Amino acid sequence: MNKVTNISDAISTIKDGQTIMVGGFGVPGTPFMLIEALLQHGARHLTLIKNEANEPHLGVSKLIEAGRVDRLITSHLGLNTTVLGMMNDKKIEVEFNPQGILVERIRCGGAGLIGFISDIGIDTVLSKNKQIITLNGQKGTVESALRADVAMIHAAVGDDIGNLVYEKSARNFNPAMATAADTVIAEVESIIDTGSLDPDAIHTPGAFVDRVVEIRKLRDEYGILEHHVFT
Amino acid sequence: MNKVTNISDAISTIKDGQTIMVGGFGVPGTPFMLIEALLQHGARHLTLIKNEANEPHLGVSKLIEAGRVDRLITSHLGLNTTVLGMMNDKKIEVEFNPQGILVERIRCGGAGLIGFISDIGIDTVLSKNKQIITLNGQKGTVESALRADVAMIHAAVGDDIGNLVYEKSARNFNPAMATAADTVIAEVESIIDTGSLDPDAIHTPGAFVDRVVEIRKLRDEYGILEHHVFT
Amino acid sequence: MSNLKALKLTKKQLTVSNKRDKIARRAEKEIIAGQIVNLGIGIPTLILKYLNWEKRVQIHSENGILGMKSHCSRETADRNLIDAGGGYIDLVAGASFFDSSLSFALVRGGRLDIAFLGALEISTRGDLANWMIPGKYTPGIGGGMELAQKARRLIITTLHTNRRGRPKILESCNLPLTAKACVDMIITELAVIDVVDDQLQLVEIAEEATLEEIVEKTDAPLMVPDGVLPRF
Amino acid sequence: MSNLKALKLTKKQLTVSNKRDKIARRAEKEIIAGQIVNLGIGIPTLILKYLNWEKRVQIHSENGILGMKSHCSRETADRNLIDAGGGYIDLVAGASFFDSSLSFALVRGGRLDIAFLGALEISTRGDLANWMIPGKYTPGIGGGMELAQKARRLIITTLHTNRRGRPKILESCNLPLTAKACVDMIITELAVIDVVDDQLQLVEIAEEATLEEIVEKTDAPLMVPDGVLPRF
Repeated sequence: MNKVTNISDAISTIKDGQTIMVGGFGVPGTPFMLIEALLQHGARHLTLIKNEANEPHLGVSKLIEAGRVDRLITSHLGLNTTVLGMMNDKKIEVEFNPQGILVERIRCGGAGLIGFISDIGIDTVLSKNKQIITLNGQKGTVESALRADVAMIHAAVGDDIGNLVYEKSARNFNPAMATAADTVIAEVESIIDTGSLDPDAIHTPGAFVDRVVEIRKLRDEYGILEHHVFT
Repeated sequence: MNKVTNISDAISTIKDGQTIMVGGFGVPGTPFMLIEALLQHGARHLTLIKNEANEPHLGVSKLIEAGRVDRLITSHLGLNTTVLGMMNDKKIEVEFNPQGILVERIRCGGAGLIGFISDIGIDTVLSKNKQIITLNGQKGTVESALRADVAMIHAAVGDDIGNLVYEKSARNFNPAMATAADTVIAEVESIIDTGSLDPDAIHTPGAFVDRVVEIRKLRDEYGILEHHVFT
Repeated sequence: MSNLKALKLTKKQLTVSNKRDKIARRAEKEIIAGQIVNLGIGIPTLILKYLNWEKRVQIHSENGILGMKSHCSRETADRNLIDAGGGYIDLVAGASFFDSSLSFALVRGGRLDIAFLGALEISTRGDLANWMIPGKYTPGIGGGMELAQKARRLIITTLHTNRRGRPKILESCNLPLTAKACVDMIITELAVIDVVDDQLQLVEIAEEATLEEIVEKTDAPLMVPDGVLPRF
Repeated sequence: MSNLKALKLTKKQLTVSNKRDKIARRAEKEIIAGQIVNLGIGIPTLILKYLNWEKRVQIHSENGILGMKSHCSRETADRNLIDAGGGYIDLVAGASFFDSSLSFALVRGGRLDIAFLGALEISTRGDLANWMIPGKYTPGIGGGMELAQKARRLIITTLHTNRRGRPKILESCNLPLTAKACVDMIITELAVIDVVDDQLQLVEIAEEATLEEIVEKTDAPLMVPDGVLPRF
């Protein structure tokens, strides 16, 4: 059951109108190669689930700028004035979630649950239009699970049965998304022999991953963003 | 902020009537040394949360047999006829949860959430007396978060700020419980220099752990159970 | 858990043992290459004995293991490495460990391809009862409810009748359910039965069995297709 | 995020920079040895500059880091290692990485001892508004709502007035709230103010400030204790 495939096969099944989760928090953990392939592939009317929209002309922002995304479920767009502008111009529908609620909704979908109850935002505008219930005297909003047709994630190392290890702050949303989609596609910086990863140190067990693509050469996008060097 | 302490100090704050979570699934991951210390310490009327009750005269079964536990929240007691007998004789109150729901309730408490919604057991006797709600057309029971006053957990390796690494199937309930108690006490087989654990391979970050106790010599209970050798 | 009991039986009653082995051997053929499989205690665990590892199957254990291989000997037993039934195990290459929470996320999230479980009772529409006999046997559900309800395919491997010789396959279950309409296939020492559209469909007959015997020992309507059924 | 902007300001307006540094320096004193601390963008991140590392504090970043040390130079920047604000960072010994889900479990579960955040508005009873200006600035909430609502102690580090010179501390907030009654302390370039029992209590006055100035620039009732207040 070798899950390693080439990039065009990996994303060939993505269809117009699907919901796609994309890993990453800023540059680390963003699967730029898969995003680029999706841009070439041409699928439209997508719903995208990602922590943020990267920055203008980078990562998922390219998909959004190309008009491929109808709806974005995200946490914040503070670094992407382009997408914020498109949102204000109603060229894209944006649903904002508190960051921890966003990842928890994804995890909830991945864990085969229907939803969860949280008091985050209970006293704010975010609780509007949400079902509110009381449990053991605590009042909370009902948050629904999020799942996607496809998750595109990035890992440092993988093997041919889909075991994944993430590196440093590139882990972020990737492990939760790896559990929460019907088809999970992982790009990895290197593929190593199955059995050579420490079983205690594997972050995502292979059962969750459907396709593994090796990044032969890291695009420039994976590199350091000079404007984020603060000292 | 050195969290390493001796065993009697570690458990000295435990009081009658408290709720204690105990890690482990069978022998692996069960904190036998902390359990033994709690037995010596003498706290009574405890509520215990543990996957199972170990086996007769082993682990938490000792606490239960000594009459220290009023209530047990667990998943199954198939290997402990002694505790099953006490349950049938109404010497202890037992609340059974599906195993995955039990750990999810613990994780939910650890994640600062109020509860979650699941369809597990929806068509069974387990859904009796549970609040049922419908979300996006899916019907589920509302499961409440579980937290404890104290979690007693076992890890293979730890450092002085409480970072923990578990080994093999001894991980089980320990990471979830490490997040879900007001005071988290970890016994570890060895303490290593802070900074020598791989930051990508730490299972429980030190922020969750309050006290670390080193096991100087593994008691016999940690060893192989001959009657579980099946070949 | 009842593995131990099973082993004691092995020594005493060879006939039952042969039946159990026959069921396990047949059950193994349901596993497709690359699948993620969970084996309950009892007959399901026996499948390991017959597993063709060329299929690169990954065996899941609820206590946080993917890639268990088999029960191991005293010499190779690791105090930190047991399966959900309590037995010491060894691993295949590519195995991974995780916590109980992720372990059940895998099950409920739809990543478990097949669960093989035992049964006390199975109904025509695929209801399963396998966890309690009120007033007699109430050890708790463990992970069985989630396996039954959420595995993509649930195959029951069981002796056709219970210890008192009474049918386990019934028009409807009398015992408290593990899950409703969850069973996809039943494999016994006598027959292989599919659960399709709330009906039981006989698909294979054991070499040692007759159709009459199967019908007699099944307390539920059984659809029998025309023509000769395959033997196993 | 606005770190970048902050740095540009540094070069242009030294006065504001001095104020910000003063706030950060004072804020650092609130941190107790061994605490788990989250620093929002802007002034809160400046605290790193003044942090006494003998306290063995562990800095949490929402994107899954415990043990960040400081922003680092181009030479030591690692493409896989940024904080939640996007800046490249280095680590203290004992740092750990985890996923976003565990990162917010830490925050919501009560393991975050202090969060330092900025503010647009703060009310008498400790309400905080810091994430949106309807129609003008709606970039989404990020992790701020959970930090504000769930940190064991929330300290606001902010300039006393906004860019138009108007008070940020108000009787009640006009902007959409981040969280209700969440603020424990406010540190500005002019004053240190505790929020106690739905009241604002002045506890320290900046060396450069007068009580009159503070009262004038605060649009909410301020409890001033008898006697001489400490200066900072």
